[in-house]
Amino acid sequence: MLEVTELNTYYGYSHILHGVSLTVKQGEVLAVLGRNGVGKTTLVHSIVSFAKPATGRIKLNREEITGLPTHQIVRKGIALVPQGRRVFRSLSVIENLSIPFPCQTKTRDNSWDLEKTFQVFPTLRARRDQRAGNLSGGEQQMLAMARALVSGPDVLLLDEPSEGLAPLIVKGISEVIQKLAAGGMAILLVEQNFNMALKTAHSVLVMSRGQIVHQSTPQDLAANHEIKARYLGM
Amino acid sequence: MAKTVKKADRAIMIALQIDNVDVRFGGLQVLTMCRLSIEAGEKRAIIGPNGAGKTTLFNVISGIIMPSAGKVLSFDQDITRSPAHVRAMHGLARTFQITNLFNNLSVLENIILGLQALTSTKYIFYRTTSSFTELIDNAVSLLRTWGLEDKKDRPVRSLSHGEQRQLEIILALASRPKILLLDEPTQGLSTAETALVVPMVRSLDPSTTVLFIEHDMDVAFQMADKITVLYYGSVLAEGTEDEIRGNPNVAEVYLGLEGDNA
Amino acid sequence: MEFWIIQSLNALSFAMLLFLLCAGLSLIFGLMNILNLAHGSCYLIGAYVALSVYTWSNNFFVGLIGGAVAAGAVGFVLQRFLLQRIYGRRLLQVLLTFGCMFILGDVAIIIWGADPTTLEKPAFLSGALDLGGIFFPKYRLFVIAVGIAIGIGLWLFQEKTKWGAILRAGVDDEQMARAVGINVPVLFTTVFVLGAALTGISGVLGGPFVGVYPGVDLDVLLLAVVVIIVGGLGSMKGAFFGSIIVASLDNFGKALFPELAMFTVFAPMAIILALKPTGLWGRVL
Amino acid sequence: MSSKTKTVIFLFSLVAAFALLPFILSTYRLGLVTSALILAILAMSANLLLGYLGLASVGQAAFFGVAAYAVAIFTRSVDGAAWSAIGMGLITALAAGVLFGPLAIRTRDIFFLVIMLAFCQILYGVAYSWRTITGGDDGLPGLVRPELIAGISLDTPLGYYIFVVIVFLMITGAFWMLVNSPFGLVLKGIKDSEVRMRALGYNVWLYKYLAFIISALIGGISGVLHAYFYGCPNPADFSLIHSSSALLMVILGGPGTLFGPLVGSLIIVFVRDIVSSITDRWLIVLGLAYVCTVLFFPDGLLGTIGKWAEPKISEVKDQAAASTNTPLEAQSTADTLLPTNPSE
Amino acid sequence: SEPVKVGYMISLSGVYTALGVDLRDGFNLYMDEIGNKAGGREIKVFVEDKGSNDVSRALDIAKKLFEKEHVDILAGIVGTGSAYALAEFVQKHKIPFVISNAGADDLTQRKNNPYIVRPAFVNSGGSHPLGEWLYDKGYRNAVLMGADYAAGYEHVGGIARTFKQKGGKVVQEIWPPLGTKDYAPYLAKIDRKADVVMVFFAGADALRFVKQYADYGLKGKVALVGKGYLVDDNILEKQADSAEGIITESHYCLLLDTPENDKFRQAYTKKYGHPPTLYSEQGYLTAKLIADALEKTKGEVKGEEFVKVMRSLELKAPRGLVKFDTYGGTNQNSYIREVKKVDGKWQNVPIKTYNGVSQFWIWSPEEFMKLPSYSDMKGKWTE
Ligand SMILES: Nc1ncnc2c1ncn2[C@@H]1O[C@H](COP(=O)(O)OP(=O)(O)OP(=O)(O)O)[C@@H](O)[C@H]1O
Ligand SMILES: Nc1ncnc2c1ncn2[C@@H]1O[C@H](COP(=O)(O)OP(=O)(O)OP(=O)(O)O)[C@@H](O)[C@H]1O
Ligand SMILES: [Mg+2]
Ligand SMILES: [Mg+2]
Repeated sequence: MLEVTELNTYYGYSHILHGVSLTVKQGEVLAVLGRNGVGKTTLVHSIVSFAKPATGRIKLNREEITGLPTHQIVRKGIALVPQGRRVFRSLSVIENLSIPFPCQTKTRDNSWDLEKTFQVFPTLRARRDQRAGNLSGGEQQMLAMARALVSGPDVLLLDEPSEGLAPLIVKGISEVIQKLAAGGMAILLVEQNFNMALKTAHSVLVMSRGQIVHQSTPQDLAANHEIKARYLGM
Repeated sequence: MAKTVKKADRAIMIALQIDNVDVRFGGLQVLTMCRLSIEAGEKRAIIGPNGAGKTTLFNVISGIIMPSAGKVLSFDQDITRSPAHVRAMHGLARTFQITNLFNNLSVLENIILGLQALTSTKYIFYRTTSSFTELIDNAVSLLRTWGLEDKKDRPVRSLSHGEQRQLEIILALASRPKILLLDEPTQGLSTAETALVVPMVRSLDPSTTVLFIEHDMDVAFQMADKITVLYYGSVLAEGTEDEIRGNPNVAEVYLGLEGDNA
Repeated sequence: MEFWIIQSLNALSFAMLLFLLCAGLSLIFGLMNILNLAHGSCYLIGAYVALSVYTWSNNFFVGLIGGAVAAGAVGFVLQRFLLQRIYGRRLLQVLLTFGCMFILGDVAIIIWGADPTTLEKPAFLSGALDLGGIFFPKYRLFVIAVGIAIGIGLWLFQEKTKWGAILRAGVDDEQMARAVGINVPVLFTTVFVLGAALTGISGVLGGPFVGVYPGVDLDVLLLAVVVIIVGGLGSMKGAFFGSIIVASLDNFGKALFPELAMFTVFAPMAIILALKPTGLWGRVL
Repeated sequence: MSSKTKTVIFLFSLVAAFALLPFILSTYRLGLVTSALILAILAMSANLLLGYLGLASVGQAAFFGVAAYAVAIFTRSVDGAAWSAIGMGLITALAAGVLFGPLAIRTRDIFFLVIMLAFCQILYGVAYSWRTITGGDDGLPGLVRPELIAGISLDTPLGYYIFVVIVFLMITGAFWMLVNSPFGLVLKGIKDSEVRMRALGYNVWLYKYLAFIISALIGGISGVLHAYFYGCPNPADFSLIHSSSALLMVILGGPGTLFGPLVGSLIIVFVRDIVSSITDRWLIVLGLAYVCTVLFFPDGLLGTIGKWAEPKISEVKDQAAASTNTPLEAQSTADTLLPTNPSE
Repeated sequence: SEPVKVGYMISLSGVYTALGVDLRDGFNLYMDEIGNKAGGREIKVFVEDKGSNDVSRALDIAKKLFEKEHVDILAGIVGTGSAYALAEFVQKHKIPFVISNAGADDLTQRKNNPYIVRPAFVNSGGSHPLGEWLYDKGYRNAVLMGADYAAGYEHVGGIARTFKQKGGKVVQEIWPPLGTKDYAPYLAKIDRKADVVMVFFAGADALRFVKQYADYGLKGKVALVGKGYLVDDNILEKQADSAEGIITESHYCLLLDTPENDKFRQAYTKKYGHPPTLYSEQGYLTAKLIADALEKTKGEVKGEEFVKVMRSLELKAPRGLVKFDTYGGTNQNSYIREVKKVDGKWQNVPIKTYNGVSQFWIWSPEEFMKLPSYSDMKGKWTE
């Protein structure tokens, strides 16, 4: 569903991504792990065109989307939960959820509505009319996820969604992700929380210095102490 | 699982006491009759679901929010109404959940601001900062301790997320506080970087009182002597690691049913 | 009694005039966080063009449309080619729009000359209406009505439609707004043009009242800024009630304490700001 | 520090340039430089607030005008006391700062801008309507430059130029010291994050207040010089155009730089002079100058030149700033009208 | 030989722009007529924008003209603040100073200056005959109303003084600030006992005031009279109906039927495509005064001497015969005019002429200057 080939991205003169390729299939959760600053966020940003890749191609449902402006990419069926939440601070919770542009996806029935969202995140219902900027850190994270879901995307990009969340909620989110995948969504999950990633993903990538250095099933990674020590500092 | 050297010969002093504090935002009651008492030198973790009021509690303690009822005492002194900077002068320092540094200043300048906060140099306007060699040396050596010396002239905004989180903590430590509040110190740090924070806190002067919020249970249990669980603005449970792990309420509202820490 | 009725009506009509003058500024500021100092220039250009069109067509309402279109066009150029390059940099926006005010003011002098002038009100609105012994100019009643109508319309637009939220989202985090599928540049240009056109309309409606002359741009800008500051930035409600407060203080101040006339606008504003540093109905920015 | 040696070298060449100017410039041009220097001092007072506290003031003329009037009024009522008249001017400016400060520093960004504007307008009103003291719209013409030290008259263009240069250099020196002192560092810290400063133990209010008063004093010095230069304080000294031009000079030169205000004021004064003799519609050219500054030198002339000097680092910095979580956050010194403090 | 250099400083930006443009055009018209030559010397004119209210800028420009261009004569000036400041400047540097517009009384009265000559008007000068005329027309109870600054006090005060002297009464004084946008609160206050409102407003203020006066139904109920600026020729067309019947006094009148005025009007209209205003005429006369004086001195300009020569001239101006007193002020005609429709166009039609009116009216200069100044009289007229 999402296909990234040979991506090279620069910030000014620094070469961040070195030929990254990956594929996320329908119904699959692909986790990306790696230490701080290896380029995980940059990868996500390159996909949604926040950062412009110098070379490489990105395809969504076999359609080339490389270089399109962000809002068009998003409307074609990608949603982003960014690192650091980035909810619209001055808007109320309900407003945050009302503005995303519905994705024009043809692949499956993925209609989301507020009701469904509130079922997953009941706290948000209680905070409906509160200014998002005044939400607690964790509530903001939930809102960021909810905001991504309401547009009904084919592909969901999650950049450290468990950051700052209580264990119970992390667990909840992990379940939600699995459910979404089961419903046919393709999910790219960037995580620091090793356990959560392993539990959630079907397949795991490890990044180091802008390159993919390891790809395997979660179980294999869990058993691979060399990779864990070398690239994840565990 | 005692992790500190016991200071049995020291008379027990209460570093921080929260007395029935209420905070409300409009119609929303965020803290309700919240009580907490922390001994000097104690390392205390605050955990609790998102939105429980942990950060708000920190804001009350550090003077950023005034409670609508209740009292905050520090070493028997009532500081409920003192402005933030006065509390800091009393030896209270904090970090922020969302990184809050001086982005356009260099790393060194950030530290200097932390160091001189409690000295009288901060009002001097007839000498250049760079002429205070002792101050600079202190700042540099502090950075050296934390392995950031080579970044000292970089503007803070060019540091990586992890380094900024580290600086956030160093800044709070610079003034040698008696009471240190850390709001999710490891949030956003990778496993490797998190591993640096725990010893850093444990190696503080044992008389420093540390109060921290944490969602990573491994970290919380490693760093804390005692843990308080906040739930909907009041204290749900308080105790040692084993007591908390064994508490079914905590397991239900916070840890999740198995209560494991993987 | 008659004194109070007349003065209240005066205050109300001046209030609605102020509201018309500041609505465009408030819209652009409230939704896009841009302080458009060329606001007065939109007024000026709108009024002058309307005057030319009106003279040519002999129809007030055709003039009105002409003024709105012209001011909107100014807004388009300003936003699309200049402001968009310095997105989010407040101080630069101030400098840039201030510079544009100089340029447009002088261009207007070149085109329309420097004589003070005014728009003729449509015939059916001239003269006074007899309200049970009290004579009150019809045009002022018209301005009151239009002001209230525009106020309600804008309030609905900003608070009750998704538009307001979308715009504020774009202001909060432009990049994220794009990431939820909003075409931010087009959106911003549209709103800016709308705000400018609204200001142009105010130039046409206010024209018979305030007049058009070199320097009116700065006069209008100052009044509008005072009003939206008193009312609180970014809220239509603030702009509306701010207008009423400023106009009432000004009107009754001048009527009752004429020696203080120079201070009836700015002194209350300073006091209000000192008491409530974000204005009366201000959104926390 | 290399930037320090650079500053010192620059300062020396500046002094040398000032010493040379009287030999190469005509009396008229020298007068222009004098008035640019006076405006530069006013711009410096705005720069202290803008460049180091992030507060944009379009009301610096309040202190400027108040001092100018005080000098003239004092000179009229008590004669032959030049030093005390100057002292009176400065005290009045200081008093205005002390008085307005508590009100003004409660507000921030755009509100600060406007409350300062309001002060200015109120003083304009006072100057305009209190005829018996201020001369109303005609102002107080007839202020003659004093003989400050026996035998040295300031009444010649050269004499006054030298006097202004000396004052300017003294203030520049003091300003440099101030912004490089611990006090100055605190101001920069406040500009970046007020909440953090408070949490660290700084009395933010007090610092802002002190900075405001210092800025008032510097504005007052400029006002005194202005009063003697033209000899005629008048309500236009409080005008919006006047105060905003001080702000514009700062932005033009580069906020938060030591010599930005000087560069800005020299440019504006000379551009205005040259263009206004070429065309009547010189405001168009001035406006274009603003627009071009914004488009091509967004960090002010000095700021932008500083960037050219070190292109690589700046590019990285820019990118880093652009990628932070708050893209609206100030990306450079020129944007700090709205310091976005994540005040949780 | 070297040309005579004249610095002509007028307002081409800010609120006085309209005046400045007309002053310039009138001045240039005369210079064209004489081919920029007089007294055997070429005249070189430096036209500079001095801004509108900014005294410092005016001084900057004066310095520029004097120090850089080395002008022999300074002329122009719209606002009185600049004029006072420049009065000191010209005295210090001994330059003849021809004021084309600024009308403050004291420039040629209490603060007169041997370098000044003012071929324009004195604020209160033309007001004096108007006050008498109004009393003679049967008005008895007056409301004074004017922009709240020195010019307002002088223009209106002049009318009030002679009106009161004859036996009229002032029942109310109202002084709205300059640039008032909405006169409604003041209009609503006008004492209905009054039979006449004596006003001074100019420019955009006048435009607004006259329209709002009519809007509030006062037109035709309480007579509106004032100084000519109220219904200046450049705004009268816009005021249209609302100005009907307004009586004003001015030192110039477009409709004057004299050979000088006909010639001037025709030449001006031909050159600029629209009829002149009183400012155009003032600019024209400024140029004529300088040129005639040069003729007389054979092109020699020597500070105070030259001013003396200018003051001694009798000029046949479009506005009528203009002479000067020893203070540099004018003796000139004063026209009472009424707004009427002539050939489908609104015009100020002269209805009465006072010849050779002195700025001191019936008083001797000493007597007059001993009377309280009009600025001091503000607020005391009802006593
Ligand atoms: N805008 C930028 N300009 C320059 N360098 C940048 C920029 N953004 C990121 N970098 C650098 O690029 C590298 C990769 O950054 P990225 O944000 O992708 O890391 P990450 O893997 O997401 O790390 P984390 O786990 O801390 O979020 C880092 O070294 C960072 O310093
Ligand atoms: N200024 C405010 N206005 C209104 N509500 C607020 C404000 N600040 C916080 N809240 C609400 O108060 C509650 C407690 O917030 P707080 O930030 O203390 O939570 P927290 O325990 O730190 O949560 P987290 O672990 O997610 O950071 C939240 O529900 C939040 O939405
Ligand atoms: Mg990242
Ligand atoms: Mg929190």
